[in-house]
Amino acid sequence: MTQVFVQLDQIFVIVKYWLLGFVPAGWQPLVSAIVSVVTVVIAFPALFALVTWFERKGLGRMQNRYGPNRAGPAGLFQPIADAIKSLTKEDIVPLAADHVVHFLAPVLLVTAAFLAYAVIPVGRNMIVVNLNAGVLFFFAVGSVVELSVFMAGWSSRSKYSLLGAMRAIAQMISYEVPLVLASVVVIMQAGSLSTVAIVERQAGYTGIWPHWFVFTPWGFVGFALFMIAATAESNRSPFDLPEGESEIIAGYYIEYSGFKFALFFLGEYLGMMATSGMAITLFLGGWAAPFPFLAWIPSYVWFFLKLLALIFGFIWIRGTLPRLRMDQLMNFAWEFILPMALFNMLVAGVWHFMPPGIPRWLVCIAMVATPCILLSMRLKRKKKLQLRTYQFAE
Amino acid sequence: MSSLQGYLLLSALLFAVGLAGALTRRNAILVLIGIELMLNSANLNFIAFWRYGPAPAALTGIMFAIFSIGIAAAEAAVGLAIILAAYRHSGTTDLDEMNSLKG
Amino acid sequence: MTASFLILALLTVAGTAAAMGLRNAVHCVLALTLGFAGIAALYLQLGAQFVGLAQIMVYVGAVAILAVFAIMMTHKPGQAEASVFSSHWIAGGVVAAAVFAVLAWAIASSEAVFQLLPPQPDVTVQKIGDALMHRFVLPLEIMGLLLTAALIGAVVIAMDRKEETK
Amino acid sequence: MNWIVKNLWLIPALPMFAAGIGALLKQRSRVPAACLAIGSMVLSFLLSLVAFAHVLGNRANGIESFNFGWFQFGNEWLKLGWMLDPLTAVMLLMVSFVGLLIFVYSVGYMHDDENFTRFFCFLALFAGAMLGVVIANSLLLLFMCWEIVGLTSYLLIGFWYAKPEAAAAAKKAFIVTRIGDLGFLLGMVWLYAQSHTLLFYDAGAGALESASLTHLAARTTVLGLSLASAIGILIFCGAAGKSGQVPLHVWLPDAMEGPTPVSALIHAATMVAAGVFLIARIYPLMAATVSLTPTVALQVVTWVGAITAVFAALIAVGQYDIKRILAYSTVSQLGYMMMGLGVGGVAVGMFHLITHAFFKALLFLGAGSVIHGCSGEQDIRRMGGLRKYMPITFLVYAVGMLALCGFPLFFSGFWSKDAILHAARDWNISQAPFYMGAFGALLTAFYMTRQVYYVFAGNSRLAASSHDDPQLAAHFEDPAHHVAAHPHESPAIMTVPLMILAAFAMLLGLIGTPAWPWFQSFLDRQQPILSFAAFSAPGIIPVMLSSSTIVILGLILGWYFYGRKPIATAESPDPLGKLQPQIFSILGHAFYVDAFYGATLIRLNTIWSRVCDWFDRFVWNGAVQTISYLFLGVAWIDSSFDTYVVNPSFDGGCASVSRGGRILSLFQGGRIQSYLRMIGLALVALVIFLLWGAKR
Repeated sequence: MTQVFVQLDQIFVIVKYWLLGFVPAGWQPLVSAIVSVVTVVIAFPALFALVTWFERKGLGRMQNRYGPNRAGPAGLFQPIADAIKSLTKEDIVPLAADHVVHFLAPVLLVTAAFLAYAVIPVGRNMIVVNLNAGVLFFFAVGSVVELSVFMAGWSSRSKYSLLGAMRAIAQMISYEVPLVLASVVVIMQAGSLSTVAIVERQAGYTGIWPHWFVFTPWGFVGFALFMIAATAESNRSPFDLPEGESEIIAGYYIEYSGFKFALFFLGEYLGMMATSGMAITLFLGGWAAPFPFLAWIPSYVWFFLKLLALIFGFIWIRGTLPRLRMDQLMNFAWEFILPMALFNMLVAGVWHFMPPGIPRWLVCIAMVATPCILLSMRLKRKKKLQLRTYQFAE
Repeated sequence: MSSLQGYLLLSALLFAVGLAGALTRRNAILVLIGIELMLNSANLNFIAFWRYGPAPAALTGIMFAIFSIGIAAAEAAVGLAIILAAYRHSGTTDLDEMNSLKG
Repeated sequence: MTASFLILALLTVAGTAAAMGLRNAVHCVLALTLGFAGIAALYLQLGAQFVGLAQIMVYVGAVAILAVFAIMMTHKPGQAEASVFSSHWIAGGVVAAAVFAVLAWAIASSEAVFQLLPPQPDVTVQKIGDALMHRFVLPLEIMGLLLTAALIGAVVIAMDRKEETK
Repeated sequence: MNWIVKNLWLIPALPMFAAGIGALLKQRSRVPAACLAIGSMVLSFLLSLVAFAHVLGNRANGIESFNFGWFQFGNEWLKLGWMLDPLTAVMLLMVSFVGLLIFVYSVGYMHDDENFTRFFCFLALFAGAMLGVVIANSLLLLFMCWEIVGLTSYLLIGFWYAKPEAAAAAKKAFIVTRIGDLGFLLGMVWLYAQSHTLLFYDAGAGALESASLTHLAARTTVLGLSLASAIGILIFCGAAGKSGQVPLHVWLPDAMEGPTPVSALIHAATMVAAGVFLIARIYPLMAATVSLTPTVALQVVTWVGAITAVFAALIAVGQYDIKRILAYSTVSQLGYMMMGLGVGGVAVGMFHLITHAFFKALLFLGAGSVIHGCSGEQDIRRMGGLRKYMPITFLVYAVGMLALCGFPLFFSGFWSKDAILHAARDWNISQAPFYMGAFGALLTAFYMTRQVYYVFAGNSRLAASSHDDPQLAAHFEDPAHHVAAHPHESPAIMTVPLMILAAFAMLLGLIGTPAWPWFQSFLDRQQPILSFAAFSAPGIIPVMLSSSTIVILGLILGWYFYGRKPIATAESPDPLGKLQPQIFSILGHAFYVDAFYGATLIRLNTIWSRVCDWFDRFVWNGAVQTISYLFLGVAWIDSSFDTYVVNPSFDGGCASVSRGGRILSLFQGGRIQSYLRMIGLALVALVIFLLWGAKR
């Protein structure tokens, strides 16, 4: 019986090796790499299509409308229709635009987004390449996104897009630091940068309670900070100033149309999903089942369930919260999230060196709670607003 | 021609390119970038020697590379800040016009 | 002298050369990122994974963006640049070429280059961390100090002192 | 060794520590300062009690001392130390107790002053230094504390440095006492040269112990003096300076410019007593002789004391400032003490010192209370009738006055003065000191009566007083003091110490009566024996009778001149002055001693400086001028050589150098890239050089 479940769990791996059986030995590494990449490149866009529909439906429900409901059952084919539309649309490039860069920007974005999936374990033994600096790789690739955003904004020679790009870069740089710092705590505990190792570190249960990092004080705070920073990284509401429709029409990809626009869209959602996947890997035990008695369900199922849950969280937030102002955004990043992340590292150290037991919990919770309260009080103070100037956008 | 020599030659070439940039460009920022490039070629040398050196397990080359990357980052930050200040002062980043220290 | 090395080398040299040669400063920076990425790839090929990824993070993620910002801030829309090259560019190019020639000669004529390739050492992040924390802890601390100082210094230098200029 | 002996240093250390803390306090923190000083003083007083009890408990064993090496030079250790003997114990008790009372009193007296904190800091330091003087077992340590006492007295007298008189008085006190201390220092050095130690008692090796004393007494030096006497006289100069003996008494009356508690502390209890104490401390040295006749040193002390006693008393008759009168009376009393030391030994002098300390402190504090009540008025002609306004002050003041006059039987002054007179009568050199002392006693009674009548009797003349002394008045911020419609009694914190002192001034005499000479025997470490037969000893009764008659005569004279008809107005001349104007004016100007000093010493000084100035101007300056002209000539030759020989060549060199610099400066193009090019070329050159180096 369990044999079946194991088979079910490893089915993709088995299939892959069965395919590899057909190719000569010399080519196997290359082919296996190609196979994995292709899988990723097919699976996640499909998920992207699903997610767009999901988001529009969810938002519709939250805003008390139907959302897509024409194409297919409950508008389920809406994404396909959109894809066809954007493929068949005319691809307009502004005359003054810098054609090469204008073309390269979305490509680079999507490439980077896809690269990020290389180190995310979507299931037991299901990872494209298990680098022993995987997390670092993830962030390194993530930092490329900023460049592509800049290219998009700068190359299309439009004030709006330049403004959007500058906003986006400023915001991304500001939030990349806490993103990394928040994941550093996990690395401290797991003692490795390899995502697989991190996931294995979180395996096992006490009773029915999984050993996920999110269930520790520092882990919880880290998770919260990570998710906030991730929201900002992927330019989603409430941090969607760079593409705030009401302010600068669509931000850095205002001058894009047709397929390139779709690529940007794709890239953005891929980025969001990738960060969610990284969050799952770091804090939510990766592909592990939440309860031991549910372990028979295949690992990848768990992974994607968690992924969808997080994405639903994103959607929910987007549907709920209003957009921040630029200075609020920056203050939030530098005055709350960053110090909290640093404190959190301290707490993780304390947790590591204290003997297990109730006191450890109490001490760490206290150490997390006090700075949080103090900083939030500090943030709540009324600030006098002055004229905002963007020197770099003149 | 061993592969180490290849790496060394490559780094020499990068160094030369960076130097050329630093020597010929007008824009101070690009001069700074050229200097960054020279630093990178040095790093490449470190890594190459570490890899092909007698004791790779000592990680010395890696350490050197890491530290010099950090220093390069600091240098870039300060350098660009200085360029900004100079620009604010003299309204240009053209090195040919920045010769107020002429003896 | 593997094919991958040649490809990467070509990529890198092309990127850097473009970075040093193109007219448009922003293009230069973009090309430079290509060069940096190539160097990072070379690091990876040499088995220095950590350094390679750090290279991408620092240079592509930080330095390039910084340079772009600087260019944006110092860029005057009106002025049409006469020439991107300085007045003595020929002399500079000659000097650079001479430097390369000399270095190449040195490399070619040196007997000290090791022919054999020692076995690939597995440099886990763990090892690097241990080395940083034990053998190289003092340099690490100094580095942290330096970076902090550089951060503050950069902010102070670049800060626009309006009230003074007024 | 006993605990108290080992830790005797605590007694002076505590007030000094309090002073140190008080120096750090802020000006506003008045209460802590006062609490600190008084608390430390209380502790010192308790410790002194312990020490006294210890000495009282075992008077059999000898002097207990604790010595330690301070530093080493050559192979000699300079040793310091403290000691505990009856003399120390008594002085400790007296100083700490009177000091404590004065501290408490000054809380009330100074409560308006904005420098309250500083005042208590100084007071504490003063008391600590004084206690240090008392416990010192080494002449050096004694000298150090002695100098600290001098410094603090300077600070305290000049406490109201805004007043020019105060500043001048402080300077005067400091300088005059320095003159005396010079002798002290010389004597100390000489003593060290002779007996290789400055410790008094050091288990047989001390300077005041038989070994060195015999040595010192045997050797004779200039004008036939024995070493002991010579050194003793030198040290006595210091003592004379501190306790204002003629001719160094001039600073003491001026010191009245300081706040009244300071006057009390300086004149009654401590500072002036220091001189007497010093003589008592080194009495063995003074008295060391091979023959039976008293030593020259003691004779000097006696004569100086006697002269001072009469001289100062005469001056006191002619004074109008209430505090000056007391000051001069202090001087004369100190003369008595010195005389007592000279003729009768330690016990006699010390006994008068102790009693005098109490009643003179009482008088000064009473005077302070009067001044306070009259809001800063010090001229007795402007007072009067205060009996009605401040009865307590009047009563205690009367007690003090009677004690000072030595009114028979019930007042301490009587017994102590009587002891001195008795000793003086038995002196086998001459009888003159006895008669002088008697005359002094008469004068004392007279001028005290005069003062009391002036101040307390009659009706108030204060209304006529417009504050012609604004500086002094300025030191009472409280506006209530400025509108001095009629004087008022002082607060309890000032009167209570007065009453305590008054009680002591009366009772203290009883421990020194001939019948029960407890004090003397305590100092001599014998059991006192109570025998009224002592009165029948020859010479006791006559002396007592004679002195009492003298005192009463003085009182009557005082009443005759001042009591019969009260003084009408502030401007009405002094009755005695009406009688003998010129003599009285001489007295009023204190025998023109200050003027005399001004005419002689200071004039001499100015003349001498003029001479030096002239010498400078013409002799030295001329020499210097000629030399300088010489050099000018040389310099001229030199310069011509420079201009015509050196410069051209040098200029040529410079020109060529600067030309070269101009050429070089072409490389200094101010362009980074050119520098960078240079660096690149240098790199090329370097590598080529290295490679060729490697080739061969």
